[in-house]
Amino acid sequence: MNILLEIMLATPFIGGLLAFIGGKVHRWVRYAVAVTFSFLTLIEALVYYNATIKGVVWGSLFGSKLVLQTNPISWLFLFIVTAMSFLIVIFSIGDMEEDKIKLDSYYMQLLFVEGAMVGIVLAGDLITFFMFWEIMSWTSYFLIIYGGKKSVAAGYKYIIMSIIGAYSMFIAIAMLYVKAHSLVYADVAATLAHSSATFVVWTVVLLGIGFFVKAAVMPLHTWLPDAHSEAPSPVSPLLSGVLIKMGAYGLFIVLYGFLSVQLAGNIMPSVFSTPILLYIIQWLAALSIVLATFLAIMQEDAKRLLAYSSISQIGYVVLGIATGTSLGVAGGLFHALNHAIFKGLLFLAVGAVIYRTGTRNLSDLGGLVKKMPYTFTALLLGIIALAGVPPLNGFVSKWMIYEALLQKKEVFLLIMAFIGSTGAFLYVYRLIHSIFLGQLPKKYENVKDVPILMQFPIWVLAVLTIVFGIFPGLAMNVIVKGMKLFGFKPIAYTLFGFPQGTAMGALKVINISAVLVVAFVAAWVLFLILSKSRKVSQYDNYAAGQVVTPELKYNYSFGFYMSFGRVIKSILKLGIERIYNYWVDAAKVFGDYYMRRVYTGNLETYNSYIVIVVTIAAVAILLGGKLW
Amino acid sequence: MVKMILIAIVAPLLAFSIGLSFMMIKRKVVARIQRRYGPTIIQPIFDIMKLLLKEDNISHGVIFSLGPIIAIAGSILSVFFIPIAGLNMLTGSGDLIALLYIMAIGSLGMALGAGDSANPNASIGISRALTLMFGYDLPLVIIVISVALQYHTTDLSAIVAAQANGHWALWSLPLSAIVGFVVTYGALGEHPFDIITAPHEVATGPMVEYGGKHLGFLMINHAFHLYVEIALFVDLFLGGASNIFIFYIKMFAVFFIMMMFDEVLPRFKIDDAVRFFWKWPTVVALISLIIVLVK
Amino acid sequence: MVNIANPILLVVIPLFFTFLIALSGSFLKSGVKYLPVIAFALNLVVSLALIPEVVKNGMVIATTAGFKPPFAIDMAVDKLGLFLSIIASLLGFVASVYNLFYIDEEPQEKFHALFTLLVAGLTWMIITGDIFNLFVAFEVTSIAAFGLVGFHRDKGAIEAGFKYLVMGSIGGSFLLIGIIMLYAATGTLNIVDIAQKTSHLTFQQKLFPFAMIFTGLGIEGALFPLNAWLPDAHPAAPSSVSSILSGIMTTAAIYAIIRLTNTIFDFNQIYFFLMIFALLTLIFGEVSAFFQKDIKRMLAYSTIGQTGLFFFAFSLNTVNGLQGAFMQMVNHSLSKGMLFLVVGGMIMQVGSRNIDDFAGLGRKMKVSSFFLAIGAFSLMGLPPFFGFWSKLKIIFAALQNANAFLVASVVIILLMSVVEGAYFFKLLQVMFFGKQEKDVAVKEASYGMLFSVVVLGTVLLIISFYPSPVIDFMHKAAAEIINKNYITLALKLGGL
Amino acid sequence: MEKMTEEQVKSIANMLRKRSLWMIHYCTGCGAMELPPTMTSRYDMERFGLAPYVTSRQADILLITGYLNVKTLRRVITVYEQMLDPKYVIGFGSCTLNGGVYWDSYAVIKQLDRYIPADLYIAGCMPRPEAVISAFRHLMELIDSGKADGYKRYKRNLAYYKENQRKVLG
Amino acid sequence: MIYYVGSFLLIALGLYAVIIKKNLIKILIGLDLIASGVNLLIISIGYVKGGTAPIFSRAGLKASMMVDPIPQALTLTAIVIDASEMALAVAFVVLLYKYYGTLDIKKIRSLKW
Repeated sequence: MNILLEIMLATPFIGGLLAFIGGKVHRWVRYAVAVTFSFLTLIEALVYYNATIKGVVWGSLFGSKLVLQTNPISWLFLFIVTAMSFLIVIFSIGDMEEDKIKLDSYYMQLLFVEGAMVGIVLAGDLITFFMFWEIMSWTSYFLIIYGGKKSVAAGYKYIIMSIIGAYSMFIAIAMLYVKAHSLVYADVAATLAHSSATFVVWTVVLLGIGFFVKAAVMPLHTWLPDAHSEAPSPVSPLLSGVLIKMGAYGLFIVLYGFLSVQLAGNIMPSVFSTPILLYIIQWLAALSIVLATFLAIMQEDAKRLLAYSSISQIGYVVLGIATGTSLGVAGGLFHALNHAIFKGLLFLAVGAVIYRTGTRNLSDLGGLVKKMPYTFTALLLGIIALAGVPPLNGFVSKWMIYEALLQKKEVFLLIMAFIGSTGAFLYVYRLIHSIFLGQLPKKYENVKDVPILMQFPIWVLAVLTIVFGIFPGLAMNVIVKGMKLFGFKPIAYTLFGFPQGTAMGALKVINISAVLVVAFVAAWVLFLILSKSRKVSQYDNYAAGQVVTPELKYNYSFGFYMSFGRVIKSILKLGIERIYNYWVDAAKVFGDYYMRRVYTGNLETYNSYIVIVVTIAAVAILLGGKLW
Repeated sequence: MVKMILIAIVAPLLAFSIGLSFMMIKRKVVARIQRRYGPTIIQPIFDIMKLLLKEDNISHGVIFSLGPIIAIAGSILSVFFIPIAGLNMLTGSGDLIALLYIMAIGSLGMALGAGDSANPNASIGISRALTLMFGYDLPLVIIVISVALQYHTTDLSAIVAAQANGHWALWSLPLSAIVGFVVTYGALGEHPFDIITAPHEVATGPMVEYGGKHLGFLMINHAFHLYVEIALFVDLFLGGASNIFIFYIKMFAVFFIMMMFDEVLPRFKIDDAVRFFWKWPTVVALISLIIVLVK
Repeated sequence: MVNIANPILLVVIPLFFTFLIALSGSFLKSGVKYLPVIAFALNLVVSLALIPEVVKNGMVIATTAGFKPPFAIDMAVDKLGLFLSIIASLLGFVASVYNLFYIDEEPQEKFHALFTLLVAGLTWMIITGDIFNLFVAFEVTSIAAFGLVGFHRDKGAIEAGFKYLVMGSIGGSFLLIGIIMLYAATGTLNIVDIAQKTSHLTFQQKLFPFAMIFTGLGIEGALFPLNAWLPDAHPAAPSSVSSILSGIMTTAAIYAIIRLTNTIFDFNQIYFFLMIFALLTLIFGEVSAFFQKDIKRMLAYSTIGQTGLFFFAFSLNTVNGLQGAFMQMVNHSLSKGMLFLVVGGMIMQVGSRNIDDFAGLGRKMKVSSFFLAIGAFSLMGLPPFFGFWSKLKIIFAALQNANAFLVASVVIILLMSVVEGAYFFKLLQVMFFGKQEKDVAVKEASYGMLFSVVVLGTVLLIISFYPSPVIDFMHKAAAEIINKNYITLALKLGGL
Repeated sequence: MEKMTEEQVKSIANMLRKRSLWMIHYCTGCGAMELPPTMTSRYDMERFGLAPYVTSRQADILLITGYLNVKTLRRVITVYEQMLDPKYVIGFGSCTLNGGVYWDSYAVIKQLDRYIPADLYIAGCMPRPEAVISAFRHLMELIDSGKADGYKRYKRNLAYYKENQRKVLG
Repeated sequence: MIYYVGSFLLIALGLYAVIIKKNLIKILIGLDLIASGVNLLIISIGYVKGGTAPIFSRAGLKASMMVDPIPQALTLTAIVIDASEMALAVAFVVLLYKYYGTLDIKKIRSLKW
């Protein structure tokens, strides 16, 4: 049984190599191999449902054991990784066309990223974790830059920020290694339990920077909008749905696997009964919720909009995880799952639209609901889930986070979380409106819905939004069981929601949805009784008597929230990215300047360097080996 | 079981009739404020019936038709989560926070349908509606949080119960109540926040392409909407009621005061409306919230 | 049966072939190019044959001319020397195979003679047990390198060669001064013998020769600010030569510094200064590399940076640090050697050294660019390549007894790694995803050239995926050096 | 029985329709001047359930307030066709009857009824608000008795109307 | 002692020439001066005042009176190396003059940064 853990880790890597080799034979061999191996990984992952395995040693390095493990929390993320990867592989077959771009290594990279993420989730020690973390970074970099010319710059930004984040983690890991000489999670936890507060804080902060870069929490998010929007359509959901969750997973492991709320509370002051470190994380998360929402509202590019939305939603995940209460952490973890589902769905659906229309500029699209009804319906479910409207899944997890914050009386964070959710209405509506509603441009009159290979993953995810929305207990089974292992008090839950007492109110999603369905049916019946309506063309439209012709663009989609933009102008001006760019430019100028002063190309200068060194040495000798 | 079904049928009808009665009264009262005679008291019924009985209806597509239906379904759904007169209905299945989002279902459906009408006026109207919603949501959530913290629960029926015997939140949280009153204007799209439908600018906004039975449905939905928003205010701040008449009286009082201001106010520009909501109501609500926190 | 496990052969064989090439050039004509291949194949066999001996005894010592040390010149191969000499032989072999297809310029016999001499000198420098021999090997290497850098005889090559020559000969003079001061103080030239006699010397007496030797070797070993010749010379040289220069020469020079510092000059005060040198080298190398448009120049600056990195690890003066330094040396030699070979093939196809002209090569020269990516990843220290393990070790070692300065240095190292990532990824993205504007007919490099690349790449991949033998070996080697086992072993085996 | 019920439904519907007439706020000529007093406090047409509405989809009455030139006619036809059945047209002022003072203008159409079916005309230049209200009352009676069937005529004689429209509009 | 001072003066002079002089040939002369200084240094280390050549076959010669032979061997080696280096350098200078038409080191800086 335990050997399967290593097999599972190896499966995607082997599959990737085989897909690469098989692709030389025929492209369908490549597809078959990729689908088979990603499906195998999914099956292997499902085997470990609710299992807890500790310490499968698979090697050792520098005296620290390399360990694999799994527990329900890992399983949750494992499920996200493997299921999403499987669906994305299927979608890729439909979406990535061989004749447009060369795909020699695309599936290899895809499976490698999957394998790396499986490795991260299964890692039982920090070296394994870090190793797979880095592998994930560079393999996903190659996936991002499959998206064409612009994506290269985006990928560059991504990989540089990833490396910075990873090295920040690296320092923390090295500090821990030096202190404990073992990086197995349990040993790390034991070490931190007996360390000074400064050490703990530094460790957590340095690790946290790494996770925050990947999870795109606000001051470190600047790679995400570019990378997510420029990446090829099937890669964006992988990045947004799965990859950034690794940051959340890492944060969870660090905060509750290594530290614990009690421990953190012992060594640092508390605010609102939260250790100050967690409180700061909460604020960062809340800021990214609000600011990213504002930015998402102002986007004109469908994928960029979704990318900013990802920042905002991952803010909820981090906010939930950082609350430190059972309800909040469970909500955060659940939201990670939900966000993977609905954001994956949205990116795939938008990918389907891009596949058919070739553009993701919102103001160029419109009216596609008549042409792509299935994609529309799926995307509708996705945005409802994203906006946190019952009865779909996004609502339940957000509700849990709100209640947890309310219980802790962290009202300002709660207000920000609420605002982000209301703002989500704005941008999701903008998305669906500009793509599917409004006037259909003439050039898209012959657009069809996407092929079944692309429909399938979209609809699987769409069904999952409903399933996890109405039956949150399914996910809670795993989460609550896993959290018990991390020392959390289990929360009470039912299959359909949460009874009174868990939070400050009760929730039973099945009732909401049942009443909604009944009310809907009643209204619909009334509607049908009345005289039938006749379908009119989109050009038969009120325009104060003006005759609308296809040549006339009679649509409102550019600058949809321009008036709102005026309200938040001062906030939009802040521009974290500009600050970064400023410093990078300054560093470049400085580097160039000194280089021109040092490597002048003049031999005399070079020779004088030798003399300077010798002189310094002579001075050192005269001073008896001391320069100061 | 029978009682449940009975409630399930009666509650929406009750809500509708209350809402409708407000619509009736409003037409008349507004006319009187404007020194007019005004229509007959049951004029809204004529309007709705006429619209429903139109011989010809147009549709721009399935979503266009679904819009009003989802809107009504969402409104009916929210009716069940607002306790009236001792009837708690579904408050055990979804608390105050859930209610805030349940109330959004109808708007979302409406927005979808309006969007499908392929008319830029509708799009502008929706854009304004959502922007305004973003605007008033900030003070709204703050006051909701204040009330929830005041009574240590988010269960609306518990909040109502805690306000029994005249211990209204209006007395304990007067600032929040004032803000809640202002927010209700925004939520109902009344003056000065009727920027969404502003007929002279965007030709009734989202409803621009709706006519016939669709428009009739939207008017029905408006009745529900009136009921939901005002009933929520009454439940939050005026302690609900033990029987339906007192509840109606309280609602009527709120609505009447609203109308008094309503018709004499001009219209905000949309960004000014947001700025307004994010300025004074937010500040006042925050003060109230801090008072609750400190207490 | 001749015992081929004799370190002297490592020097003698290539030297012999050097003369053979020079002599036979006139009548063998183009056939002369096969001679270096034979020489280094033999060398490789010899160095591999040394492995069991070294593993068994810890060291192999061979003496010349029938005298006993310290009067005779001796060759001492311990674990580290063995490893480096294997790499030197391997790189020499691979590069000479590469030369078969790469060098078509006349005079061929002079190139091959100098090339063989270069590698011979480097091997000599690594395995010698005598400091004057070190100087001679240094000068042999240098002169061969001067000639090879100027081999193309175009404007840039001549200028680079001249600058290198001036700086190199100044360096040689300083090295000689240092050696002679040591001789003056101890009266012997054998390293082990000196090591035993330096104990009574005062710190300043030791410091003076050290400073001179450090300056001399530092010029060759690309330590800032003595490395100004390097970014000129490496690009100017033919790529196979750059590969040797970058892969082995800096490593060998740093090896010599490590060997002498740890064996002869037994002082702790100096390491702090060395660390500053190392960090400066690192910073200036990496940052300058970032601004380069010329790919070989970029790689040359990168070499400076890498040197700084492993010199830093050495200057930690702990077993772990030294182990990290050795691992990084191995990584650097293999990766950078491979990169220069790959790039050489690409330059041949593209006809330009400008990075922008490399656009789209990833699709046309798949094998080459694949190995270039691997080499770059290994240098950046991305897992699962060997560079990751060495960087991990270096950082772990640096934080072992962390003080504020070390933590700051770690931050600098990692920052510079980011810069390194920045320029390597820039290169990769241009190669794999850039659009070629010029319409150049680009083919894959010839199989012979690919062979060399693939051999190095495979070795790199093998040690990447099975790092533990190398890591353990390096740990032992580092422990031996720190614990001065070199002296005890040499004494036991008659190295004195 | 079935027929009876249908009749009854129709009469109820007509009763409802006449109590709630929504007028599109589309002003073509100078006659629109007379509408503000009709709407506001002095005469308050809301008494009869009349209200100005904005879009063609929502309205029941199309009030042609004054002369129509060729350019406007195109818009008026579009608006009329966009309105939902049942819909009514009132020609307002002499211009809609015979061109009024513009009887010899090449750009003004003389007789509204040739292009869209008018249920009712209000004579006068200008008709007073009293006359307007009287016309509305009259229209209500027509609706109640089922005689206001302009929209049916339009459908029946569509070819005729289209032909006339085409002649003018080209 | 005078030898030491002399040799270091030579080295310093050579360094001065290498750094300050613009002419390539003068730089080479500087290099040669350094080399000579080093050679002088080596010789002077082995020098014993009043000593003789270290020829063991001559009888009655005390070891302490002999000049140390090793430095002399070293010097020979060093001279050979210097000579070959200088030859190479002169070849370079010839080629440089061909390409740049000047011997001014300030003008020969096409490789930089």
